[in-house]
Amino acid sequence: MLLIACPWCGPRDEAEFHYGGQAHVAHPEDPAALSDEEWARYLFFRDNPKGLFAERWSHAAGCRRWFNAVRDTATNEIHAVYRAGEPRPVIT
Amino acid sequence: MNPLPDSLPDHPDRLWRSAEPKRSYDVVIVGGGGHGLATAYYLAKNHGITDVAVLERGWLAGGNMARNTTIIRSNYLWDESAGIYEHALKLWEGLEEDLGYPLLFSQRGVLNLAHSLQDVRESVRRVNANRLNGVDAEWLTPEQVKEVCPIVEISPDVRYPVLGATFQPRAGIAKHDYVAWGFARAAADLGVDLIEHCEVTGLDVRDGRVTGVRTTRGPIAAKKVALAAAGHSSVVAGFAGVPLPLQSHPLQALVSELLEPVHPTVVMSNAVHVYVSQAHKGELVMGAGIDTANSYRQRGAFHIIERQMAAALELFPVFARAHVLRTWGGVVDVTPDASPVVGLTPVEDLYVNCGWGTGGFKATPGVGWCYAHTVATGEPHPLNAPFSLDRFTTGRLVDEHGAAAVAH
Amino acid sequence: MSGRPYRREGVTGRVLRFRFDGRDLEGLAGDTLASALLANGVRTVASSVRLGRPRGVYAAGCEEPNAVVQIEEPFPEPMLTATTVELYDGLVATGLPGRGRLADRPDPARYDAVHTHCDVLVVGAGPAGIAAAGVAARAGARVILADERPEPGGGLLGTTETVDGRPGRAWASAEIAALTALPDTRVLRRTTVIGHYDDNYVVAVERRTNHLGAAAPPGMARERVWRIRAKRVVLATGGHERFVAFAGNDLPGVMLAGAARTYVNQYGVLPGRRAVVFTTNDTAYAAALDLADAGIEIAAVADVRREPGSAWADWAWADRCAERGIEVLTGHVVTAAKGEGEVTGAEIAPRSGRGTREVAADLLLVSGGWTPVAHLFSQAGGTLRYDEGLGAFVPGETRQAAEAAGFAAGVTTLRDCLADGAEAGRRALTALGFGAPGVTVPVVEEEPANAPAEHLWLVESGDYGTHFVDLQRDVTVAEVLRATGAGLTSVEHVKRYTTAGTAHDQGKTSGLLTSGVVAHALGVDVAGLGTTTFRAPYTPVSFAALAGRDRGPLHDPVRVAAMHEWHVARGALFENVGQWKRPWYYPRPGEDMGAAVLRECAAVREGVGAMDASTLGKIDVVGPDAGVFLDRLYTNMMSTLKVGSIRYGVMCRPDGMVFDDGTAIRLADDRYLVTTTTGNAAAVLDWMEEWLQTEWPDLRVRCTSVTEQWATVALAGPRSREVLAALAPGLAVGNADFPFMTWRDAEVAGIEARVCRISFSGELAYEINVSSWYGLALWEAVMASGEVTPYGTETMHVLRAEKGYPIVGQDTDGTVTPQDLGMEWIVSKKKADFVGRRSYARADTSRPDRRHLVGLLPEDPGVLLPEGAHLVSAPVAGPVAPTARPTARPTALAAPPVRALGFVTSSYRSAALGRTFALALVSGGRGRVGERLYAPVGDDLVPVTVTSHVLYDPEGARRDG
Amino acid sequence: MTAESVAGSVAEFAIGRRSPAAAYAARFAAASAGGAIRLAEIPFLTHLNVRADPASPAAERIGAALGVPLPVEPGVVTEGGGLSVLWLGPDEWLVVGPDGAARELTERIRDAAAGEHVSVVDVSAQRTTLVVAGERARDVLAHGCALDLHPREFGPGRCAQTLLARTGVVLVAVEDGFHVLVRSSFAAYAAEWLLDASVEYRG
Repeated sequence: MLLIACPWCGPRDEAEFHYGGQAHVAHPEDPAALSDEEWARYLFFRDNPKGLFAERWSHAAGCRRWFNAVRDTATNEIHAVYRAGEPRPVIT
Repeated sequence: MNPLPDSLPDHPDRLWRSAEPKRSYDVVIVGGGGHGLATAYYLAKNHGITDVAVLERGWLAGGNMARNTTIIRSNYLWDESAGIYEHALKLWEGLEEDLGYPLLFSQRGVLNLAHSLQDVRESVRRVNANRLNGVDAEWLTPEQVKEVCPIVEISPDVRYPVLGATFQPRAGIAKHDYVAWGFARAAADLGVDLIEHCEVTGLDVRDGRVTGVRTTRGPIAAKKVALAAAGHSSVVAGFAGVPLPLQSHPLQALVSELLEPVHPTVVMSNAVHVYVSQAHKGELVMGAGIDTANSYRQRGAFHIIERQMAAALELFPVFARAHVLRTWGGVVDVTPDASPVVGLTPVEDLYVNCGWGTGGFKATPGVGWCYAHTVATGEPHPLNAPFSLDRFTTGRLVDEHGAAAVAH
Repeated sequence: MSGRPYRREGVTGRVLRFRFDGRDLEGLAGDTLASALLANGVRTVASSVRLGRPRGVYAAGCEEPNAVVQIEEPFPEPMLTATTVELYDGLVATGLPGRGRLADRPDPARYDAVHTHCDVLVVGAGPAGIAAAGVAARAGARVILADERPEPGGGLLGTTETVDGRPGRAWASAEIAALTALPDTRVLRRTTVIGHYDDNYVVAVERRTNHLGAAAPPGMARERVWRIRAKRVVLATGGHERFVAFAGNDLPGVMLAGAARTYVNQYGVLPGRRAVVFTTNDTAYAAALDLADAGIEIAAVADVRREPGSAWADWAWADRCAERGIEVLTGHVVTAAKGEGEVTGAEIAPRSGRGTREVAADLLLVSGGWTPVAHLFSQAGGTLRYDEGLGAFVPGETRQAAEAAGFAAGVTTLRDCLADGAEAGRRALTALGFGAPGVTVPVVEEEPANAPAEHLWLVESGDYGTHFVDLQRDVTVAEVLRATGAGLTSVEHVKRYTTAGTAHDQGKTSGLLTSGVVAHALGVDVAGLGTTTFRAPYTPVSFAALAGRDRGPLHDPVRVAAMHEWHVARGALFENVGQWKRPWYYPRPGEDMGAAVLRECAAVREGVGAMDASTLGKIDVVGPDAGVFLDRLYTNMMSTLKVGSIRYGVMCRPDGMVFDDGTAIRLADDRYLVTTTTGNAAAVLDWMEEWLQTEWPDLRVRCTSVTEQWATVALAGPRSREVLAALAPGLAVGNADFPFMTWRDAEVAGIEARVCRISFSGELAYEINVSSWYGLALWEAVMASGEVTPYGTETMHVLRAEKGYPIVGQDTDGTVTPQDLGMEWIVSKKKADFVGRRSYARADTSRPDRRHLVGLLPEDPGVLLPEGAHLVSAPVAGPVAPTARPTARPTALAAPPVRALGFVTSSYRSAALGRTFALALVSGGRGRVGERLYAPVGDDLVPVTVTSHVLYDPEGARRDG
Repeated sequence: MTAESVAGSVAEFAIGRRSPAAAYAARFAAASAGGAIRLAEIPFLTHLNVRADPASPAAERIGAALGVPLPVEPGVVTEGGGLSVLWLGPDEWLVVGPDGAARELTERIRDAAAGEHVSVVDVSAQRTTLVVAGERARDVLAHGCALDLHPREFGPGRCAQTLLARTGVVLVAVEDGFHVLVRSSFAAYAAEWLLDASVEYRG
């Protein structure tokens, strides 16, 4: 049970959140202009690194806001949380 | 007080000797789990390719092969899935003899419970699909479920009553370590090098063709490289710049202490995320749902175990005072359509076998057979051809999620 | 009294009666089952799992590898260690051969869970833990101190040491009393911390009534799971003593030295009369002296070290032994425990090997050194390092806000453990910003300085067949050697080969020993070999405790609508739809489901029926960009919908597959109310929020769930208009005034309502929405006429299927596009984009052989196809089963695999059609209308004809009444 | 059947509203008898869901119109004039008022919004309010609520959307305990759960 710091509500149990996978994957501006390969990449391919990962969470049982976190998938340590639309912070 | 019969057969006095890496091989298999070992075995046995190294970053078969709940079945919905899993099941049926190793393969049947009208529809659909594919499958009423497994609670008054179940009599369990070691010993006997504590840290790709691997024990040249790295497939394929449609998640399981026999079969309930069998020595072996967030931590969240226990006791009230002895987690690689990826990659001579999610163990001999064919011939075996990477571009998925939604 | 012979002089207490293996025995309050058995002279408690060898009590705590028992009364519980079962009146237990029995009746006990938070969690109420908790709690921190035993003190309980001038046990009790009095400190006894998870989420299990036996208050939770979120954790978990592998080291009468000391000091029990001590370190000397002082004759101490005192001028143990006339044999080992069924002597030999002698004894104490309990630290992600002095792995680094203290951290003396604990408490305070309080460390007596231990794993021999390394799994050195001989070099492999470390005790006494023996066999360093992984739980925990209260009626919430009680009172049967209970059908006396549904269907087609439709998801979508937003999510156009009108819509995922459907009601220029399927209500709201927040934050739209704000009665049938007119005299209900797919606000049965003219049956129909407070009132008003037939979801399903309306999740499965459903008309060609649009241009979504939704008519109108039945094409090759019936149709399938063309998604008896029918997804189905297909059902092949999926009133003539 | 006959039968029928936990009144009272814990339902309160840009002039005007500012600090409740405003999210509030105030309050807020993009939705019947009070209230909730309910962390004036056992709730700390705002369809579950969780604390 991770403790995830919602940017608004503060630290809450993981059970209150929905996971949203990789962050910063925008819906293509003009899907019709994409090749099948490019569209498949958007639909089905997401990064899956072992290490730092910028990912989306929604505080589903709380304020219902989507936000982003940088978490180390090898240790589950969350290095940063930031609001949707903000750039990914640099983790040193 | 009588001692229990020593029900487990002894392992043989000779297994394998961990090999030192050579400078080059015809085929390097990355990942010394069940799939990697089975692939090596069938490369040697079926295709006469014995200049093969299996590289394992830890101890052999110490990943998901050592962490699964050992369920074997082939009653999958889609023809493509039934094809490869049924091929595997047929191989399982002759595997002890083939490998000369006691695998404790026990065809005690698997029940998949239905708890809602929608579950019933999907279950009957699957039974019918299975029959057309020659997979043994039956639909059982709650009373018939009780006959197969008398401890299942079939009262209509529980929150999610058992409305019936599919039953595959030929399904069952095996002992995972025995399976892995059986393949390992047989492969080693055919000349395959099993190299432990050898982590792959890079793939050498020249002009679109893979030429070798870099490891913590030095570079190894290879004519062909076959990935079988399960939860770590994304990481390894990433060394060659090959993206895979995978997400890695922890999956937990647990065992109880040894108990007198109470559970003669295998019961799975997707609706409440429980699967349970009683292993040969008497311990209850149970699997839980996966953690939703990506992680390579071989450890799941505790609340998932608590939920699993609540669901398990709804189905099996007699388990109340059994004890959880040990919990553990594996890392499973899951694809968008819950079906594996087995085949070629955009990099020549680099092959991929991944995305088995929670279903990898049961496929072990089948995928080893087909993947070996794919690697040996450079062409997908007909049974794994539908599981190409290409399907994500065409949209021709093999969607084993079934209907996820509860609607109307 | 039967217990007296092995009870220390002067020990008294309340007498408790119990039964073990059929013998009626007595013990004293404060006993464990193990101490009571020892006090009764019971040596053999259980037998071993594979070899059937007799086994006795080996330890005094949760690390016990041998004395595994089954509780029979008051309620069967398998596989408890006698050393952790507190004795109570009426306990009935039996020894187990390593395998327990489950009860065959339901467990009546209650189990629960509780969340709690603290600044500092201290695990273990031994000297280090009490010191740590004391420092933190007195500085005002919120502290939890959890300990697995009924009494605080940890290792102090088993010794005669003093702290601050008081016996250790008394000091611990007084400290705990003082801490308990602090407002924000909680001391949890009988509470085992079983798991240490990420972010200092720590799980403990408290045993609350077990020790009370029949006196347990009814209704009190028997076990409680504590879900603790701690800012800092101090792991003062102490250590476990190891034994040494020598011949017959499993015989009853062989016991860990520290355990024997505990039995003597804590329980006043004499585990034997005459003891031999076999040790690799100094700690066993204290045990020997305490036993001697309790009247047990110490026949000899065999110390593997050649001259422990030589390098240590102040090594006082030899003198103390000499004072009591105890012979110390340095440089000696016990080569074998002697005896048939139990220890009658020990074979002692110098390490040189010459001069073996046998010493008579009924007790053989063994100490192979102590292993810090690093389980939780390791679980928490901490690394372990090998400590040469201890010959064991001790906590190293961790990323979590946790640290080990006391012996768990590798600190050995009482004085140092107290100081280390206090320091750990101080460090925790500092980290939490409490400042740096002064720390007073309790005063202890001088202890003799310790000589270095020698790390001996096994006594060498020609035959290792009874040199046990894992007592509970009956694993001997011989088997470890067989594993290494087979080529295995990893401890994990050896564990799996031999099963060492996998038993009930999870290798607490055997884990390191196994590593040591493997290292010995391979000729490598145990430091480099490592141990197997520590996994939760630290000690076994009952399934029921983890399930807690989420059982029976509380297993998963039951969601009900406002009219639920009415449905229950009228004998409705219910269908689970997600968490909702929906009325399935309302059988009248004597009716089965088929009859009830036919009657309900006929009522709607011919008269008027009402259904509780409250469970549909409802979302208010508000804002100037609401239309644009809905255009992007639905496949069809919503922005062009007029205020006052309603439109059906389908929502797809980006992959183009149908995700949900429902209606959009335009309430105002900037306001829609959209409905979703019952099961997808939350998912659709989440979906909307996800797009708005993460993709289209520029859109001025806000979504609010109103699912339960409204209760909804669907009124359907040709006579629905007159019923509505009567209920809503102020509402113009004529077709022109209130056309199809529009809505009106009105008073219905005196209740403010929004009435929508929509139909899911093809009949004239209305959905009346009121505040859910009035849902029951509205429903009762509708029913009050006695003319309206209540109908359930099954009838709704039949009626919609007759019209070919799909149900998402039943007629779709995540692989179906709107086009597959025959709904090209709902996929906008005008819109530049909507979610899923791009996917229709992929190769697979334009295949002509995709599965289409079609109707099926079984050729025999009385045959009902099972939902899920598959469809195959025309006659098949292969042997045709003999059949008595004169029929030309095929009756058998070809040998598998047989290609399926599709399957039945919905199948019903239709009152309106006077026959059965089905909907199916069939490959290229729309091109097969009129074609005969076959459904294999059981051993039969049922011929069916493919039709349009719209079977009833295809012209739509009935919707206007 | 004629329209008149239907109307006639409706007239005989008493129109009444019913709160989601109405069936639990007696069991709540019995559970509260010991004094250590008090369970009750407060039915029919007005609940308005208000969504607006917190930094907008409209938000300020709405606060002024209500006589209670829309709290901008997460988890805070503002109170005044018989109303309380609960922070639900950075642009979302729940305005709680007395029974029957929905229409008037909605208009007041819409007027204050004056054409700016503000969403006001009457959700009075979407949730009901359960009282969990008394000295053991915290202990009862701790069985299913993972929040730290220590008075220093979650005292009067605080609110949170969170989980209680297996249902979502809006939890509000009040002087002698808590208000648990639960979705109407989950009210029976929440009531059963609270009755069960309070078994050891009924004193």
